[in-house]
Order: sequence, then C-alpha cells, then structure tokens
Amino acid sequence: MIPQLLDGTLVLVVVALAWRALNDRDLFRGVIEFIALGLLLAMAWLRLRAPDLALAEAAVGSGLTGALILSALVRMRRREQAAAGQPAGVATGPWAKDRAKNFSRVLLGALSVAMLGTLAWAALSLPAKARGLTAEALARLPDSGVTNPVTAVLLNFRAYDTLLEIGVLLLAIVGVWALRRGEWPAADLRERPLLLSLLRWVLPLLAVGAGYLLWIGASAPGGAFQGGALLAGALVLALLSGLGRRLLRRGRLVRTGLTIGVLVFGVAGAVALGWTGGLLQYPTGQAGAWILVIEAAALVSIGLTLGLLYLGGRPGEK
Amino acid sequence: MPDADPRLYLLAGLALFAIGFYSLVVQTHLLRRIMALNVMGSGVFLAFLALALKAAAPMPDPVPHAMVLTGIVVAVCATGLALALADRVQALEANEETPAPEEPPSAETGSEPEDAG
Amino acid sequence: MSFLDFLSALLLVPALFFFVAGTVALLRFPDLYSRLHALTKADNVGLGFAVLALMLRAENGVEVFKLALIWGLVLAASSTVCFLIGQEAVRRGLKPWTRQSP
Amino acid sequence: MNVLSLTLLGVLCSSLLTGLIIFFLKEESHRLRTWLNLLGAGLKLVLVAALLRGVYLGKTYAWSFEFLPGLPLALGADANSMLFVTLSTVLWFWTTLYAVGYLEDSPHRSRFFGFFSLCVTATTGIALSANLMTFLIFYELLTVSTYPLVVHRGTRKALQGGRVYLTYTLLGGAILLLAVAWLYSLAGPVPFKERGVIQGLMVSHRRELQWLFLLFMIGIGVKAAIAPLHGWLPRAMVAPAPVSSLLHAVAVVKAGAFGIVRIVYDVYGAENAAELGVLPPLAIAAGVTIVYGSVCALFQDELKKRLAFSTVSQVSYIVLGAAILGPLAAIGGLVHLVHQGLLKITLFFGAGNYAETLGIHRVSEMNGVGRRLPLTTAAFTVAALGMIGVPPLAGYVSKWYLSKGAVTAGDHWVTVVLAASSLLNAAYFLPILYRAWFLPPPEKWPAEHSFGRWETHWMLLAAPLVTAALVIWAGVFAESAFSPLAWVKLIAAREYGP
Amino acid sequence: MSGLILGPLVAAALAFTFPKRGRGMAWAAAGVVGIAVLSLIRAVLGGGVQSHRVSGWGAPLGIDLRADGLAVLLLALTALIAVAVTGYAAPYLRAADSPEARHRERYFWPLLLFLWTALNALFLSRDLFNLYVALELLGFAAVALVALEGKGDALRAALRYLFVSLSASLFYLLGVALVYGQCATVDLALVAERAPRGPALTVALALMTGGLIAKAALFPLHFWLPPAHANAPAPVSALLSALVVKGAFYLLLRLWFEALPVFHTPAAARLFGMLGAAAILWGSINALTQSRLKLLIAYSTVAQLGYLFLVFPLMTGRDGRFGAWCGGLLLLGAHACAKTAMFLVAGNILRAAGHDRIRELAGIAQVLPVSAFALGLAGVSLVGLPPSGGFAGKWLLLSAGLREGQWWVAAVILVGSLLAAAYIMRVMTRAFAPAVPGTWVRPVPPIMEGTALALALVAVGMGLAGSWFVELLWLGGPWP
Repeated sequence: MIPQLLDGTLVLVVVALAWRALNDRDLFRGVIEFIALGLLLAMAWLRLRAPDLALAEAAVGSGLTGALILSALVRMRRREQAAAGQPAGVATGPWAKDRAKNFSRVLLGALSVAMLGTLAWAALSLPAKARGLTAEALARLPDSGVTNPVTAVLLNFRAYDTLLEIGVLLLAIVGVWALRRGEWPAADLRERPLLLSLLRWVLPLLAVGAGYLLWIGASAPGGAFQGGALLAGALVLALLSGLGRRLLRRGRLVRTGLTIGVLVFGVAGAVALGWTGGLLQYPTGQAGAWILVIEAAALVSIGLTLGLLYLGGRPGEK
Repeated sequence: MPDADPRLYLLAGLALFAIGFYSLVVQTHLLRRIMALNVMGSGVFLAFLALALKAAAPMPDPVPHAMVLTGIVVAVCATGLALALADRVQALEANEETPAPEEPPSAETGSEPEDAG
Repeated sequence: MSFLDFLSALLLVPALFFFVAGTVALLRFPDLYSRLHALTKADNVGLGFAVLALMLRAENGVEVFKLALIWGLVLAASSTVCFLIGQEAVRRGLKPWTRQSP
Repeated sequence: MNVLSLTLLGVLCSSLLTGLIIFFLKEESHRLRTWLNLLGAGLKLVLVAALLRGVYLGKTYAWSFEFLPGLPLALGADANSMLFVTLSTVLWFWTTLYAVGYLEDSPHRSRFFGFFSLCVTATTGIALSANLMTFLIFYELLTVSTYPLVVHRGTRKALQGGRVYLTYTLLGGAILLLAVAWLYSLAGPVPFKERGVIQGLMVSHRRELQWLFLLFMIGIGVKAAIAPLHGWLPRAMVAPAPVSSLLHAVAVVKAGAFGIVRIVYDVYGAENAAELGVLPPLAIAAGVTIVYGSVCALFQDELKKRLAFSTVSQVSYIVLGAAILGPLAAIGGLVHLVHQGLLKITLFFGAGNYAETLGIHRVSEMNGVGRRLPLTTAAFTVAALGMIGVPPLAGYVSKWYLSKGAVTAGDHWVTVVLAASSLLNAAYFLPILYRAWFLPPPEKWPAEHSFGRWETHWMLLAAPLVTAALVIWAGVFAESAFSPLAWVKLIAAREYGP
Repeated sequence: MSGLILGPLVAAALAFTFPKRGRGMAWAAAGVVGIAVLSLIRAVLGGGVQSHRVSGWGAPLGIDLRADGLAVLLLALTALIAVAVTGYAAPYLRAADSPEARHRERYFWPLLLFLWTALNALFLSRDLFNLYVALELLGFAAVALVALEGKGDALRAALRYLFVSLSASLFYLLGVALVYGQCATVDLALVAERAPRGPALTVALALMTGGLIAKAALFPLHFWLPPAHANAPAPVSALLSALVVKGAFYLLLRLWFEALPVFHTPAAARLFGMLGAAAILWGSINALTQSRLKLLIAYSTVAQLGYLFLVFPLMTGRDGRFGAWCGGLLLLGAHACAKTAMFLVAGNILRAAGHDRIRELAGIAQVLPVSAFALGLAGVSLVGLPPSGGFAGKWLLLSAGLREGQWWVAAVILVGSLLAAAYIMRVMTRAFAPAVPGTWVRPVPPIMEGTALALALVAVGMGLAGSWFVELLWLGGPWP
C-alpha cells in the first residue's frame, strides 16, 4: 500500500509541477519549479530502478539545465530592464490578450488532451510484460568488457549511438560558440576568501570524484556521463569564481579538450575496424581496456562541453 | 520495496509530453518554450523507462536506460543551443527598441586568445 | 530486525524532525538572514542524523567513509554558500528584520 | 554502334557541339564564331546529304539508348523525317549566313548563336525521332531553346512576346506530355511506323483514342498555330528577323505541323484515324484557320505581322493535307511543308532586309523599295507570288494536289476554302508588290544603312536569293526525280499504298 | 561504410580544433567520403545490398548499417552536393576580409562537416533510435548553419526552426519508445517481422510520421522552411533545401515501406497524396508572389517536396509501384541538384547586386551569363522539361498515376509543372531585360558561377542516366 501511495504522490506532484513550471505567471518561479521538477524526476528514475539515470538527471537534467536557464533568465531580464527602463518582473505571457488567442488556446488545449487520450490508449494496449532485451544483454555481458549492463550497452552494444552522441555534444558547443560570446561572471575572489578556500579543496575532490565515477561505471551506476557531469559542475564553479579564466585563455588547449572525446572515439573506431573488420568492434578480450580509454577521453570532453555550455558562448575577452 | 507499476509512470510520462507540447505551442516567452521542450523530453524518457521496467527480469532492460542517458545529454545540448540562440534573438529585439551596441561578432573575434591554429 | 537496524530507524526520527523544522522555518521566517539560519543549521543537523542512520546500515568501511565525505561536503558547501548569500545581501543593503519593522 | 547510327548522331552533334562551344566564346571573337557556325551548318548539310542518299538506297538508320527502362531514346531516318530534316538543314545553313550578317555589331552574339544552334539541334532531333518519347523530348527542347531567341532584344515588348510564347508552348507541352504518358500507359513504347501503331487498341480503347487525339492536336497544335491556339505567333514576331525565319519556316511552326503529320500518319495511321472519325474535325479546324489567318493578315500594316498571320494560314494547309484521307491530299500537305518553308523564309529574309537596310517595318512605308533594293524585292516578289499560288511556283503545286485530293475524298468545301484563301493571299500580297515596284520612293528612308558594293550586306542578300531560286526550282521541276514532290510521293505511297 | 561516418566526423572535430585548416579538412573529408561512396556503389552494384554490424553484435542488441540502392543513391547525392558547396563556400565566405567573415568561415567548416556526418549516418542506419541521434545531429548542424548568417531574420528563423526540429524529434522519439515497447527492438527489419497491427504501433507510426513531416516541411507544417532557407547563407540554403529536408523524407520512406508496411493503407496513402498535392499548389502559388529571389526558391522547395509525397498513393497498387518509387527518388535527386544550383546562383546574385529583389534584377544574363544559364537549366529541371532529371522523375510518376488510374495525380503534376514554369519565368524574364546601370556592383569569382552551372548540368543530365538510377534503386527496395 505504501509504495503505491508513494508512487501515486510522486507522479501527481511531477505532473502538477510540470504544469506549474511552464504556466506560472512568474517566470522566475517557473524556472525554480522546473529545477525542482528535475530533482523529483531523479526520484522517479530511482523508482524505475534506473540509478544511472537518476545520477545523470540530477546532475545534468536538473542541475546543469536549471543553471543554464537561470543564467539565461538573469541575462534576459537585465537586458529587458536596460532596454525598456522598467522592471520586467512578470514576463509577458499569453494571458487573455484577445478573444482569438483565447480561442486558439482552448482549441490547442483540447487538441493536447485528445492527443494525451490517444497516447494513453495506445500505451495501455501494450503488452503488460515486455520481452525487452534484458536477456540478450545479460547473455552478452561477459563479452562486453564491463559488468554494468548500462555501460555495456552504451560503450559496446550500442557504442555507435554514443559516438554520435559525443558528436552532438561537440556540435552543440560549436554551435553555441558560433552564436555568441560567453559572459564572464564578474567575481573577485579576493573579496571572498571563504569561497576560495572552499574551492581549493573541493575542485580537486570533484575531479577525483569524476574519475571515480568513471572507474566505477564499469561495474556499478556511473560512467563517463555522470563523471563528466561532475567535472562540468567543478568547471562551472571555477568559472563562477573566476578561477577558470586562465584555463580558457589557452584556446587551442580548450578546443583540444572539447574534441578529444570525438577524436579518440573515432580513431578507436577506425583502429578497431582495421583490427577486427568491424566498426567499433573491440578485439576479443580487450574490450574493457578500450572502453576505459574511450571513456576517459569522453569524460574530459563531456565535462568541458557541459561546463562551457554554462558560459553560453565562446570564451573571449571584451 | 516492490517495483512500481510501470503503467502509472508511463501515463505520467505521456502527461508530461502533452503538457510540454501544449505549453510549447501556447507560450510565447522563449525560456518557457525551451523549458517546455525539456518537459516534453522528460515525458518521453519517463515512458521509455517505464517500458524498460516491464521487462524487469531479473533487472530492468538496460537498453532503454542507455537510450535515455543519450537522450538526456542530447536534451541538454539542445537546451544550450536554444538558449544561446534565444539570447541573440532577445538581444536583437531589445536593440530594436533602444539601439545599444550588443555584441556583433565582429567586435572581438580577432582577439580570441590563441587563435593561431 | 537487528539492533543496528533499530538504532538506525531511531536516528531517522530526529533527522526527519530537523528537516521538517528547517523547512517550516524556511517558509515562515520573516527575512533572508533568518531563513539562512534555518537552511544551514537545521538541515545540516538533520542530514547528519540521516547520514549516521545510513552508516549503521553500510556494508563496509568504504561506504561509511563515503557517507561521511558527503556530509562533510554538504557542511562546507552550505556554510560557504550561506556566507556568500549573506555577503551579497549586505552589499545590496538588505536590512535585517527586527520586531519593530512591519 | 555502326557507321550508320553514327551518321544520325553526327547530324545532331554538328549543331549541338558547335552551339555549346559558341556559348563559351568571347563576345569579340567574331571571326571564329562565324566560321564555327558555318562549319557546323555545312557539316550538317553534308551529313544530311549522305543520309538522304542512304535512305534513298534503302539503308536503315537507327540509334537508340534506354534512358529509362523500357523507354528508349531512339533516332531513325525514314522518308518522312528526311523530308523535314533536309528542309531544316538547308534552310538553317542560309539562315545562319543571314543571321551573321544581320546581327553584325549587335550585343550578346555568343548567346544568340548558341541558342540558335540548340534550336536547330532540337528541330533536327524532332525530325529524326523514331518514337513518340524522343519526339516529346526534342519538342520541349525546342521550346526552351527558342525562348532566349525571342526575347533576345530584351525590350519590354520582346519580353512580353517571350512570355506569351512560353505560356502557350508550355501549356501545349504539358498537354502533350499528358497525352504521351497516357498513350504509353495504354500501348507501351510508341515507335513511329507507317499506318500507325494503335491497331491493337482500336476496338478496346476507342473512346480513349479519340480523347487522346484531341489532346495531341491541342498539344502540338499550339506550335502549329492552329486557331485558336495561334495567339503567340504574331506576338513573337518582335524577335530579330533570322529568328522569325526560324520560327516560321525552319523550326517551331514546322515542328508543330510535322508533329501533326507524325501523329496522324505514323502513330494513328490515316486510315485508323479516319475510322475513329477524328479527321473531319481536324480538317474543319484547319480550314477555319486558313481563312481566319488570311483575313487577319489583310488588316495588318506591320509587315512582319502580316507575314505572321500569313503563316498561321499557310501552315494549316499542311494540317489540312493530313486531315483529308487519301494519297493526293497527303502529297499536297506534305509538299507544302517544304514549300511553305521556302516561301516564308524568303519573305522574312526580305522583311529583314527592309528593316535592317532602310528601317522599314510597315507596309505603308514600302513605296518604291523595289528601286532601292531590286534583288531583295525580286526574291520577295517570287515568294509572294508563290504564296498566292501562281503557277509554276512552289505554292501552286501544293494547292493543286490539295484540291485534287479533297475532291477525290469528296470534301468539296475544301476547294472553296482554298480558292478563298488564294484570293485573300492575293489581296494582302499584291498591294505590297504594287507599292514596292510601282510607287515612287520617298525622299528619305526611315533609317538607311549603306553596305558598300551591294544593295545590302552580301550575307543578307545571298540568303533570300538562294531561297527564291529554290522556290522556283521546287515549282518548275516539281515532276523531276530530285524534287520535294518526288520524295513526298514516296511517303504517300508508303502510307496509302497496298 | 565506416569511412562515410568517421571521415567527416573526425574532420569536423579537427576543423574545430584547428580553425585555419577548416577548408583543408573539408576537402580531406570529401576525399575519404568520395572514395568510400564510389567503392560502396561498386560493391552494391556488384554484390547487392551491403550490411555491416557495428561493434559486431548485430540487431536487436547492436546497431546494423545497411546500404541498399536507395541509401547509396542518397549518399552519392550528398557527397556531390557537399563537394560542390565546399568548392563554392570558400570564395563565398571570403567575400570580405572582415572579422565577421573570418568568424563565419571559422565555424562554417566544422558545422558543414557535422551536417555531412549526420546525413551519412542517417542514410546508413537501420536502427530507429540511432536514427534519432542522427536526426538531432542533423537538426543542430542545420540550425547552427542558418544562424551563422548572423542577421536578425536569420536568427529568428533559426530559432523557429530549432523549436520545430526539436519538438518534431521528440514526437519521433516517443514513437520509437512505443515501438520498442511493442516489438522489443528498434531495428527496422526486425520491427517489420514483429509488428502486429494494433493501437500501439498505429499511434507510434502516427507520432513518428508527424515529427518527420514537420522536419520534411510537408504542407501544412512547412511554415518554418521559407524563412530559414531564405535567410541562411547561400551555400547553407542549398544544403538545407537539397538534402536536410530530404533526410526526413527518406526516413519516412523507410518507416512506411520497410519497418511498418502493414500500415500503408490506401487511406493513409491518400492522405499523404492530398498533403503533397496541397503542398505543390500552395508552395507554387506562394513562390509566384514572392518579391525576393531566395524566398521564391524556398517556396519552390515547399512545392517540390510535395511531389515526393505523391509516391505514397502511387505505391498502393501493384502496377505503378516500382515506377512511382523510382520516379519519386529521381525527382528527389534532380531537385536536390537543381535547387542547389539555384541557391548558389542566388548567392552569386546577392554578391553581385547586394540584394535579391526580383524586380530589380534586370540583366542577370548580361552580367552573370553563366549563372543565368545555370538558373535556366535548373529551372528546366524543376519544371520537368525533357530530358532533365525532373522530367524523368515526373514522367515515371505520371505513368504510374495513369497506370493506377489515379488521374488526380497526373493533373496535380501537370498543374504544378505549369506553376513552376510560371515562377521560373518571372525570374528569367528579368534575366533577359537590359541591365540598369548601378545594379551590379561587385564581380563574382568564376568558381562560384561554375559550381552552380555544374550542378544544373547534373540535374539536367540525370534524366539521361535514368536507367542507371533505376537499376540502382531496384536493389534492396521494398518489393516482394
């Protein structure tokens, strides 16, 4: 009884929070609700027995995405105020401007509800017990080089997906850099000795933590993405405090760091192709080592990419 | 603690998808629309994982888990890109009201550090 | 239920109490400075009890160490953040609440 | 691929390749361009002569290439195609010469001659097509390559004329495309064959075949300028004179008329078409066009417009010949394909000379031109008399066979139409001749150019004289073995013979 | 096959790391991909459909790549157009030695290479989820390239495009989730084996189709296309119109004819056909009323995409099936080349005149004869005049329609062709008018004109090579 109650409450709160986050009159509150939604979703992932994803969601889905949106909001507000000379407390929403708009809202609402109904009808018609690929994955797990099935899928069974995904990450940062110059948080550490002393030992700790997550990912929840997210968090901290400035001045180094995931992954794929005749088909018995190398490179790229996404643009002095 | 009922989470995922879609179409503020996309995405992920739980013998299907992890990363990339773009657009609209110089790419590209590649 | 499990459950009671107290305080306290107290003090104590409770259920020493590390990190982080928020508030000239002010 | 099929390709390439090279020539390389033009035209002439001899000796020429499965692009040389290809090649040679002289010092000549060559390539392709698909391809190529020629001058009027031209021809092309696709879906690939290829469908798809015939006639009738689809022709006369010659005598209108002949004789077969009952409406349309075109011509003061309406009228003679069952009418129609080409090109050359040398564009300005340009006017006169049908010139031969054929077929009304048309022809040509020869010239011509020794540039003069000579030859020696008439009789014998 | 993906991907990463080597990387990738495509064509023509199991596992656990005639055709087309754009873009981007120009060039090459990677991945993959990742890669690269123009309209268009693209991807992904829930696989062939007709897959297919239709800009979800394609830099517009929208269409073909052919009912097919017909008419009419050349070309893309969807109703019967398939894809190829040529010409005109307002473009044929010729040839193919590739494609569709007795398809094709002729004529008429002094201010490098002409020639010549295409398309196509 209690688990059902817990699930029911969680689901209800998630749905309600999603609605609130997107339709709150106060945009700022909406963003905060959105971040909270991410945390609750991480709980939902746990209930769905997906601890890998709970980690990723908490760090990336809620944490990083929330931070991105929040900083964008602050930037936009500041600009709105500068432009209009008035506080833009309540963002312009679709509220009751005219009848046509209301009508289309009602129409779209009806459409969305109808869509939801259809989707539910289809989803509930699915077989109650799915076959899934659990059996296949577990049967091949011993050959995969790792013991965590999710990592096995990510870096061996469907490694090609992951290769493209690392590509997407790189592409995202290239696209963002092409669009904007990043904005530097103006922080002076001399005024904040406490923060400085905290960062002095927290940043290395986070880096070690990222490495640990990478290592443990072979057998337990964790891996390059979760580790990368941690690294990204460290980087965001460093950027916020102004510590990362010196690093970012070294453009080529940063770019190499961003691309090393794709490069190592791609080259590994090509070498494997020459070795075994299959794209990303690791030589027998060496899969574990290959995966570790690829993941290590990917970790650096993921961490840098996600962290620099926070900057919202290419580094460069004004 | 026994497993959750996958159908419950499946429906929740679909609900998030519908809410996200409705808000995406109805809302006008760029940030809200970007959040709406994220909510839609979360809905899809929820559905994926709920379906993975249906094949839970002896453990949930790892393949959708990997897919969702990929999806989460893609989603954050999308968010980053969309925010940068939205920011440029908003800067542009703010400029149209009061013309203030707002970063044309020309101003600083040359000074990007260590350009010599 | 073993003795350790019982003890662990017992420790969770104060943990919950402090969390609830912290949350209520966050909602009810009148100004930023007092809310900071609620967030940092009450919640950290609550977390401490929860970590203790979990330590009793840990399977090996490494896990105990990790739990301790988590608590340490949270303590350090929350105190630093609390300080930074307070400093920023002071800089912006936010007046602390007193009984006289409405 | 053997020598015979290479000859076929050679006929096409002699103008295609020169055209493509000319496109990339610099505007200033005048001499090279002229030589290339004449070389291409001359080479084509030689190749066609070889082809003609071969066909006469009974050799089979065929070349094909599957550009889509079951859909060959096929060239061949039968008697019918030789008729047209010889006409267009001979006339092209002289038109090229004329055009070189005519366009001296005008801008964009590389572009002009490039498209000019493409246009002739398309015409040759139409003539040599061995199946309906190939015909369609070259037919559309002709449309496209003629457009830049029509708008060559770039004036507002030229652009408007070009737009009207494209609108008509593309609409026609779309309808033709539909017809071809429909016929292919019924009958499979449609090669051209004497007496038609649709015997198998006569019973089962009678109604479809009738509709198809209508679509074909509309689609091709646009280019053949059958009323009421003729609207583009008078407007397209804004083009330079060599282009008008090309449009009226060598390529476009001719391609339309030839297409109708092909459809009637080699796709449907004259007897099948008559059996389907589709010929009388076509004959009536042709008859109406003949009279209507002549009447319109009567009221035009602009010389080229008058000639344009005259074309509308004259081309329908060819259609009429195809639409009347029986070998005699067929001979009349087919031979008029050649005769009208010779006559009309001479007239347009003349008109071009008047415009280029003296700046004369209107009939009312033509007083006394015979004295200033005697040779040109003589050629013009020969052609005009030929048009009217004065024996023994070329036009007389066609009209005679046509009326005889009509009487044999029992269509007596046709003779009335022909007579009326001849009268009208006389009515709009004789006043011109009268003015040219018998009225005194004005003090000053509108815009006179002097070209030295001859009355005009020698290239402008040579072309009309040669074509006028051909007009006389085609009429006087009609019954000899080497005349268009002799060749046409061969075709008619194959279509209607036992 | 692997080189097709690894080549441009690694080149993209290197082009980003070493910005000054961007163009070199693009050419290197072009070399790798060129060799890979040619050897793949040889292999497919010689040995039939080629397959590859990535990581050696094979479906359902792993991901399969497969190169059949259709995939190879599109890969070759992509390579051709990407090479042309590479050749064109170098002088285009170096228009002026301004910081803006340097900035654009710096980011253009990696983005182009990402786009290429995504297209190759899309055409090779047999895995619905992997296709999702490829689609996202494609969408991001396309959006970033549009935004590279940097002007207000381009940015707004890019943002709208991004929103459409992302939400469409999510619709697609939800469909994939349902397919996985039903079939426990995301491999196209295995889905086809395990697909029962039922609500789950019906809705899944509807979701995926909806998403892909939005990405393929089929009427009425085309609204994002004209601003995005018209405001992007010219070589980008070319890539978008020629290839990116086709990627989504390609995936629709795979879904409807390979993964879930049981759902290809006459009713569904007719719906596609109706939308296609509406797109042809709506796009053409809008093209007729545009005042800017690039917008006209963009609306023409909306119209031409409509033709592709006529394949669906024509594939319902037995007689016209193969013809319709080949016709649609031949049209796709011809349109890709012709449209690239047109956008490149538009880029030349923009360069020379500084604007692309059709009314003020008198004298193109005089000032830019090669470009005008290319425009004319591309127009010939768009209108579908013989012997162009456009004609061959339309002919096959038309005959299929007549053979199946679907007269309305024939009517739509003819009307669409005439409308296309009308809007091409609008431009060509200006081309032949005498130039107004002061209109044409800057010279255009010959390579920019030559590239456009080359592609226009390919579009026209494609019709003559129709048999070869048909032979290729037969391999691995959806026939019993």
